[in-house]
Amino acid sequence: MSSLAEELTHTEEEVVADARPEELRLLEALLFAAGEPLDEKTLAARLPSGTDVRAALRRLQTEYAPRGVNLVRVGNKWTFRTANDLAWLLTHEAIQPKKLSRAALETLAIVAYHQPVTRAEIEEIRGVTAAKGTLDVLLEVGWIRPRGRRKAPGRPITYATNEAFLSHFGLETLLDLPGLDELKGAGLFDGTLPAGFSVPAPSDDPALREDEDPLEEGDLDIGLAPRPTLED
Amino acid sequence: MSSLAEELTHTEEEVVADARPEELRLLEALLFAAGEPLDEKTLAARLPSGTDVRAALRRLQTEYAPRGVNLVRVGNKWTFRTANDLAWLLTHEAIQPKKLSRAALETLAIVAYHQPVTRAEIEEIRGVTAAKGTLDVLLEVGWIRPRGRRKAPGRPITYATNEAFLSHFGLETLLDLPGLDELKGAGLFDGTLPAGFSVPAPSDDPALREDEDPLEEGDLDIGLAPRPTLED
Amino acid sequence: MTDTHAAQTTAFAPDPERASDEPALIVDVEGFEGPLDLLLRLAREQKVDLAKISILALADQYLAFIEEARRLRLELAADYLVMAAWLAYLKSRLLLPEPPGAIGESAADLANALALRLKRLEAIRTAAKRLTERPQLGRDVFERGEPEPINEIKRPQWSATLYDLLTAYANERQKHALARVRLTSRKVWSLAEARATLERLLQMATDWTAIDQYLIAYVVEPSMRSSVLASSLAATLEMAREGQLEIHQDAAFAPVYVRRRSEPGSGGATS
Repeated sequence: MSSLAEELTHTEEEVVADARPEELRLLEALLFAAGEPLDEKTLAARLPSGTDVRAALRRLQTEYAPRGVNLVRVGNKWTFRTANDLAWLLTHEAIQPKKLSRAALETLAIVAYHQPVTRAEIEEIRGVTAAKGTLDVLLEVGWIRPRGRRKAPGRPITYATNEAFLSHFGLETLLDLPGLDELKGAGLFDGTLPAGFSVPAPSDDPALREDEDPLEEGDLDIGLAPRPTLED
Repeated sequence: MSSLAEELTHTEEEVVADARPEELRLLEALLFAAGEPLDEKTLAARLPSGTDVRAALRRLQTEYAPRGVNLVRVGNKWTFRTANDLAWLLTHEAIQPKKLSRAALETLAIVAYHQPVTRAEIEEIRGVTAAKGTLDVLLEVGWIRPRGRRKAPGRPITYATNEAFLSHFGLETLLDLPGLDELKGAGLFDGTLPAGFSVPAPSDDPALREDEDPLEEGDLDIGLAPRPTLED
Repeated sequence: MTDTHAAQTTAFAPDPERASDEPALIVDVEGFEGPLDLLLRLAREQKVDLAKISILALADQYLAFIEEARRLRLELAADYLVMAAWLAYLKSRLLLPEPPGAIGESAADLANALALRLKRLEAIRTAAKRLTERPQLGRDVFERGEPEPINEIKRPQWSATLYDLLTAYANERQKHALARVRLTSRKVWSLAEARATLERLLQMATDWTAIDQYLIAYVVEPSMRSSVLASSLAATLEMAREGQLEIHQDAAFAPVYVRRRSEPGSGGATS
């Protein structure tokens, strides 16, 4: 077998698979079995003396470059890693069925009917003051979105439902949400409602209301916001 | 990529890098990344649908055969391993193996070559009546498993090797057990053994033999048993 | 260390005169993995092919070994002693001519069976040896030292039906529709406010007027209604007592009518 250095100076045509130097086999075995990246000194100590480790590493790197596993340098150490473009392959999505808590469901329903609605307004309707956690859950689930800020002291954020919400509940538009009469008809209200009780008819109109300002830059970064990927 | 890279990925099949199917990249990435052997079903689930996994595995196996890392089959699973001839290189990676007593090793061999086999049959072959301890050792090491009950007085448990055994000794199947042909050829499994004991070949076919009953509930709780992660 | 190290004794029990504190010398037999192993060892000492071994000679050697062990008061496991008994029997069978018309296996059959057992044990030992000579995982061949685990991303799939949603909404609204009356009634319309309002209103109305009409015109928030009614009624009664206005109600729970009293002092309340 010709020396590695010589071989690398040869034209490519002369290199055939059978002539693959033994040190490449050794190197790949060492790097494969190692529990951590190895530096050239360590590799040199384990390989037969006289091996041009640097040249062998370069050649191995070139060999593996088009493969699903690449030889990469991390600091001054070397290791095999899955090719960057295949990271998706090592990701496995497991569907985990989950039920919304009752509080989240109630809050979602209020956002749906009363949108655009602020957290304080939700709390007023629900009569509890813990809407933040459930709003965060709903933002994460990806069924609601912050849509503006109310022109009011504190400029609270207004929330609305989104496309994913409509899609999940099989609604074409928010107008498909049943009104009071339909809810009564479905037996969901038992008839002892106070006079003047009403159920709002929410609108899909994305235009901000008169009492709303647009969201400001940064509003979507404060953890209130859904992951951009969840909303599609 | 330079033509050098193409050159280096040549195999005896005259495949150039550009023509190397993407599924080989995916396969090698999956198998390299995994810490344990993967079965074809698992691989198929991660690869583009319609991929001929078996063919791709065979091709990858051929590609890697001359290398320092080989693709090997263990039972019905596949994994990359360092080449058999490179043990000398990797001594620093070697872990102190569990030292099996001669009795345990002999018992293991009897289970491997005669499976499915009962404790009484093991004792008969070894000529000693204390196989329980060594069976317990082997169960603990995790190379054998109880697999059924012999349809015979006392309904003794039958033992077989498992996938960890194949994996540890680098066997594709039980038919790769060394010297199996000679043992069979010598007729040593015939004649003096109880009826139903002489078998054409050891088999880990999960289907129970005619003279076996399934294990019962509770059989796996008696401390003898490995976790019920039986073969799949 | 071995399977055979059991401190049992059987028919070949040690000399009863042996002192009980005398240690059992079991060292010599510990090297053997049972009587078959011992037989194999002895056979190997004959340095002949197992197929050609003389079972008779082997039996003699085995029995001699056991005799020696007993003489030395070595404690032997039952397995060895059972084998000794069997070999003694076999030996006697082999030495005596077969009785004519004997049933069962001949002595030669028994000897062959023993030879076969020895061969089988030998074969399994060879197999065990070859098995351990194979490249073993973690000793000779190695898995990936630094596996890259599959990232399991648990994507929650939320299950909620439109019915769940509507039920939650209706329950919530219904519950608080009632609760709110209590809640907001605490936001009372004070008597002073009620009185000031009434005084202003009564400037405008000289004829009998249902109190509700004034108030509904003034108080748009429906939830305040009961508070407004209560406070204004109290204010009305107070003002009537002071002689500023007159009150008229046709029946209990019927609308309450009030009017400014034109002549102070002559008013009365009907209720």
